[in-house]
Amino acid sequence: MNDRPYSASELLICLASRLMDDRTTAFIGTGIPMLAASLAQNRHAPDLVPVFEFGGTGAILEKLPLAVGDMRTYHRAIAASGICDIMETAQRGFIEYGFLGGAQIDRYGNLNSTSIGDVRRPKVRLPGSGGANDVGSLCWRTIAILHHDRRRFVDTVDFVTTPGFLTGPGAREAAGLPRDTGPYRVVTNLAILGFDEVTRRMKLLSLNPGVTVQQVIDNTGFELLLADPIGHNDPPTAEELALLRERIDPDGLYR
Amino acid sequence: MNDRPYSASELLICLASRLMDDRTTAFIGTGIPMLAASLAQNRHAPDLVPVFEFGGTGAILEKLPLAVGDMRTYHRAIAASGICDIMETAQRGFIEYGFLGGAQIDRYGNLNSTSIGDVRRPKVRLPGSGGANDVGSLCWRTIAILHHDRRRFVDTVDFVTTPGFLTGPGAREAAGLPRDTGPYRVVTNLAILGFDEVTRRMKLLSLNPGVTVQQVIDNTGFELLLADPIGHNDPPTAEELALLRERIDPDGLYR
Amino acid sequence: MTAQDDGIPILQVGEGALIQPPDLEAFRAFNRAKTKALVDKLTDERDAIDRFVADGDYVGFELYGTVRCPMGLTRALIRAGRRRLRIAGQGVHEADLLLAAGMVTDIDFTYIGQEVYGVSDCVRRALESGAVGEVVEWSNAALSWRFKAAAMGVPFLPTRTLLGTDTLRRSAAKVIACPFTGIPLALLPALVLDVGFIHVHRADRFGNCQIDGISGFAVEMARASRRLLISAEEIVETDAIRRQPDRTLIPYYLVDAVVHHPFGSWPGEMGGRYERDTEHYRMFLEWQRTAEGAERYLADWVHAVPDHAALLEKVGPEHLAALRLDRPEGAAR
Amino acid sequence: MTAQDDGIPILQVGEGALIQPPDLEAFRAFNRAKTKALVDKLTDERDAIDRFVADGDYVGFELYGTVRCPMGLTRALIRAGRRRLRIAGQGVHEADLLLAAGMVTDIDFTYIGQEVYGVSDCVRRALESGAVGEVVEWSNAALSWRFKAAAMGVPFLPTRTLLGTDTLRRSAAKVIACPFTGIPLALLPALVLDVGFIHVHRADRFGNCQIDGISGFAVEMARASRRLLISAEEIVETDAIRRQPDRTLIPYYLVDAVVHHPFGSWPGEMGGRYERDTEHYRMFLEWQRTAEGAERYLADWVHAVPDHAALLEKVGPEHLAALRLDRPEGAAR
Repeated sequence: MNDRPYSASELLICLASRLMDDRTTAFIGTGIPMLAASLAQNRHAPDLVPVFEFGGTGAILEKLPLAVGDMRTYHRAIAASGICDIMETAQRGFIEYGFLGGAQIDRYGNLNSTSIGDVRRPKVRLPGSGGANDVGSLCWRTIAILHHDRRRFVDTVDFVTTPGFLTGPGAREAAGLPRDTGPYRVVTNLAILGFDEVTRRMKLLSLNPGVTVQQVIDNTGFELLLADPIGHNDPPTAEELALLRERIDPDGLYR
Repeated sequence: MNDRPYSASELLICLASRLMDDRTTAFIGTGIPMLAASLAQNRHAPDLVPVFEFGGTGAILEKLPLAVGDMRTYHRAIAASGICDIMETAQRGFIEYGFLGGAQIDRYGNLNSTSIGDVRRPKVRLPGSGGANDVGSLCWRTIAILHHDRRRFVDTVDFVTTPGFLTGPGAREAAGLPRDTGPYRVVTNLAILGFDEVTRRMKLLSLNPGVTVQQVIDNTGFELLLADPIGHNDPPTAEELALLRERIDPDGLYR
Repeated sequence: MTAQDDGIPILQVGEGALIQPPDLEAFRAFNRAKTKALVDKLTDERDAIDRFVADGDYVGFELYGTVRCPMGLTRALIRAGRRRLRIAGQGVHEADLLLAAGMVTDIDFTYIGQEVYGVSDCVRRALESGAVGEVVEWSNAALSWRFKAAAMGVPFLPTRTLLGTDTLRRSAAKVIACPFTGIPLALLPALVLDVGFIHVHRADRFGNCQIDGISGFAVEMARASRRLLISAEEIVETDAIRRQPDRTLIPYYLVDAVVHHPFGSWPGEMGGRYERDTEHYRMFLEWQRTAEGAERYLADWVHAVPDHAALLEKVGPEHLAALRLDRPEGAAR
Repeated sequence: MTAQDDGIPILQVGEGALIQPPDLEAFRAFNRAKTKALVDKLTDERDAIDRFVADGDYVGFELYGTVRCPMGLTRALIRAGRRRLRIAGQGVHEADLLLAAGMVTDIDFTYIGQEVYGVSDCVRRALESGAVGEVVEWSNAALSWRFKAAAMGVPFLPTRTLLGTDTLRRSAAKVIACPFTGIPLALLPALVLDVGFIHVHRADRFGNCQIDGISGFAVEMARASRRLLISAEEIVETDAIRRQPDRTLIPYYLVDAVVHHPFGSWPGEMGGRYERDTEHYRMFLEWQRTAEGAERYLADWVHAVPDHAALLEKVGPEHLAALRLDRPEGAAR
């Protein structure tokens, strides 16, 4: 994408940011979600309420946090409490969105961030759930952000760290997870994907600039449903890029 | 007791106060326990840690509290938290003593502060457990303070609001109450009573000034065990009375 | 796998009614629909009661006795004439007035009395006559932990209180054998309030609240309430909240209405601000001994004035000024 | 009585080991024996570790990542050469160092990584080689709630997380049907630490602690620890505690030792005091890629100096001064 005036990260940030509605609560993890949340607050969602798992609620993201517990996560915040209060707030149904990452995702949006290979003797030991399982269990709608390739978009994840729709329709409810919750969007360097209301399977919704349907299919290790019609995602606007580069991350920490 | 230079309340306060060891934690309820705790802090137990159920821990009882939640319960305190924190601290085993009152008590130290007559259509509806059941369940040793007569010291309490030894040896443990907890002393206008280690039944330990064993028996509605020998409680000292009247309750709020 | 992995025995079931059965899914859906926007919620007491309290609601009050009670809101609730309320009987002085006004049908009871002054005659009349329907027994910790269960978003909490007593028998708790340790535990069902009433030291107009000194069960009850009405001694700018976010015990999104009520706990006390009006409280205790006296109290001190501001005028500025504290206790500002 | 009053079905039992089984009665007896007196607990880091940490202990660290971590105490623990530790794997940077030093046999795991910088090679080497025995999976909320259960003095807490996943399958949780609502719940066993390590903004010499800004899981972990070691940026007079008792998150009677460690979270940050030393942290990340590099890091930055004060000298006063913040964030003092 060298011919484009924006980086792959910048595109992901802008796509994620546009999914953040004003006046909603969103669990923000380290990295791209932090930039996306800051961009949203600066642009279309001044009343976005960022929630950080170790206690920050409603911070003004003037300075970019470097970690989910750092002091910028409660900079001029509404409240600075602790992880139990935050997770219980999610458990009571107050947190609308949750942003997640992962090493693998399957057609039902289940995410693996625990291990590649058998967890008892892993080929690659990954950092573990952290708050991901909780975000995926307790928020209303989760949005995963991943790099799109066949190593990551797999038929079966090696370990279900974080629940998507588990084995399909009704499985979350049967397991006891809160009603009407689950994966909402997957944002990748190629496209934005959603989930079919009936089958709960992943569905291609809209393509990033210059990307074809076939490219998405080729980089996905399971059969994708296709929206009809398939939309097209706008590239980052000049305004978005200016905000990102000049105000939000002037030092290029995340570029 | 008009021929004595102290009131019945002052005697109860002094007897209760002397039971408060220095450097221990004690749940303090409204009334006599507050005066007793203040007297103890001023005399023999400067490091007594008074604990009040709605959040005060380690207050300096310079001014007498009027209620278990009032601002004097956290005057220059170590901590001011809330009822859940306090009750959980007791549940974890940190609170040694708990002071209790009640309308009725039986031989096993079970207390009634809920109703006289059937609770579903009470002859007298009493104020209810409040924190009493919790104090009686979760502290290590409870000390009841009551007026001594046959209406109060009864064969069977109308309602077990707060657990004593329930139906006798092993009953607390069988019910699931924490191990090694239970009634420790009963302080009355006639005597101090304890509980037999084996039978868990109430036992007369020591008499107040001028009181006979027969008087205690006559005012008790069940068969009392008798310590051998039975001791004698010292009357309030001049020092105790001076502290009470001049420093602790100069306005005579509780006289 | 151990034997108990086949199932957990239920050792006892309290015979008391579950007056407000927990429905965590409905609570989640309700909470989702509450606005997360910073909207101005400052209003007057009448509007707050009109919009957020209905006949038949299950309501609760914080704190206890005559300490930091939302008395201004309680009087507004009585003036509004709400009926058939079900209550968590832990607020004490508010509960007294509601019982005197005949507004209560069912009570989750832990303590309604006058502390050092003894039993409440309002309670005695209401309960000994059978005028109140369900009276279910709990303890202070049990009721607080029931709020905490709701605040955590779970249907119950296990505890080691109540066990072995008639209090448990007349409660709606269940006793099980712990699946990890085998010890008996009392499971307390979550208590989700239709409306919670809390009086705080300061709030901003969005509903962010700070409390000085002990927090009682404000943190838990605020989170256990579907609708939450706040009265505050002082309304502050949001900047004061954002300067000390670690002091926000109740964040705005929990709150439906904020009412400015200086002396809002009167005749009770407010930590660091004013003492209890013991003179007036003793008068109430005297009057409430008879049904006629209690009615006269409501007529003179609730219905005779249209609102809290008018009540403060009636009490008199000099009288109130004498209750003020010179030096804050507990939390220095 | 409903059908489920016959018993509660256990729907699933996690296959993970219960590394530290809860024994609430033993915890109560231990807590009873702790002194409630206001005794001076201020000591140096070596003495604190010597007296209160034993080989084989189950230990835990607060907070997370590189934020408000008790790094000075962690380095002292490594210098003291404690072995066969079992840990709650939620501290992140401390856990990294302990794994690099080969001190850990079992882990209750939720997250050990470098946040935005990705996986931890110390973790990868230890876990992919099988050098660590039991590795039991949890989530951040699950581990925090396990501390909270212990803090409440109950053997488990019911929750709605973990359900349906391999995380639950590899945990030691149990799933039951709720006896009040019928919904499946994950029961998380209480986690009582042998030793907890917490770094705070200020403490008095008795152990009363204040923290500014977010409290992470300090409140819960402090109450879940049999022994509790505190390091503090600043030692204050008890008068400062008594002036604002509502700021005491950790009361003295929980605490066994207080160590004065300015820059105690270095190379991590301390809210309102100093920023993360990103330059140093990046060096650590670079070095830890190989076992040799990790050993060299321990040799140079842990073992090469006798204590925290000497380490600060080695880091250099100018370097540290550059990390200082001019204006406090979060909680204005």
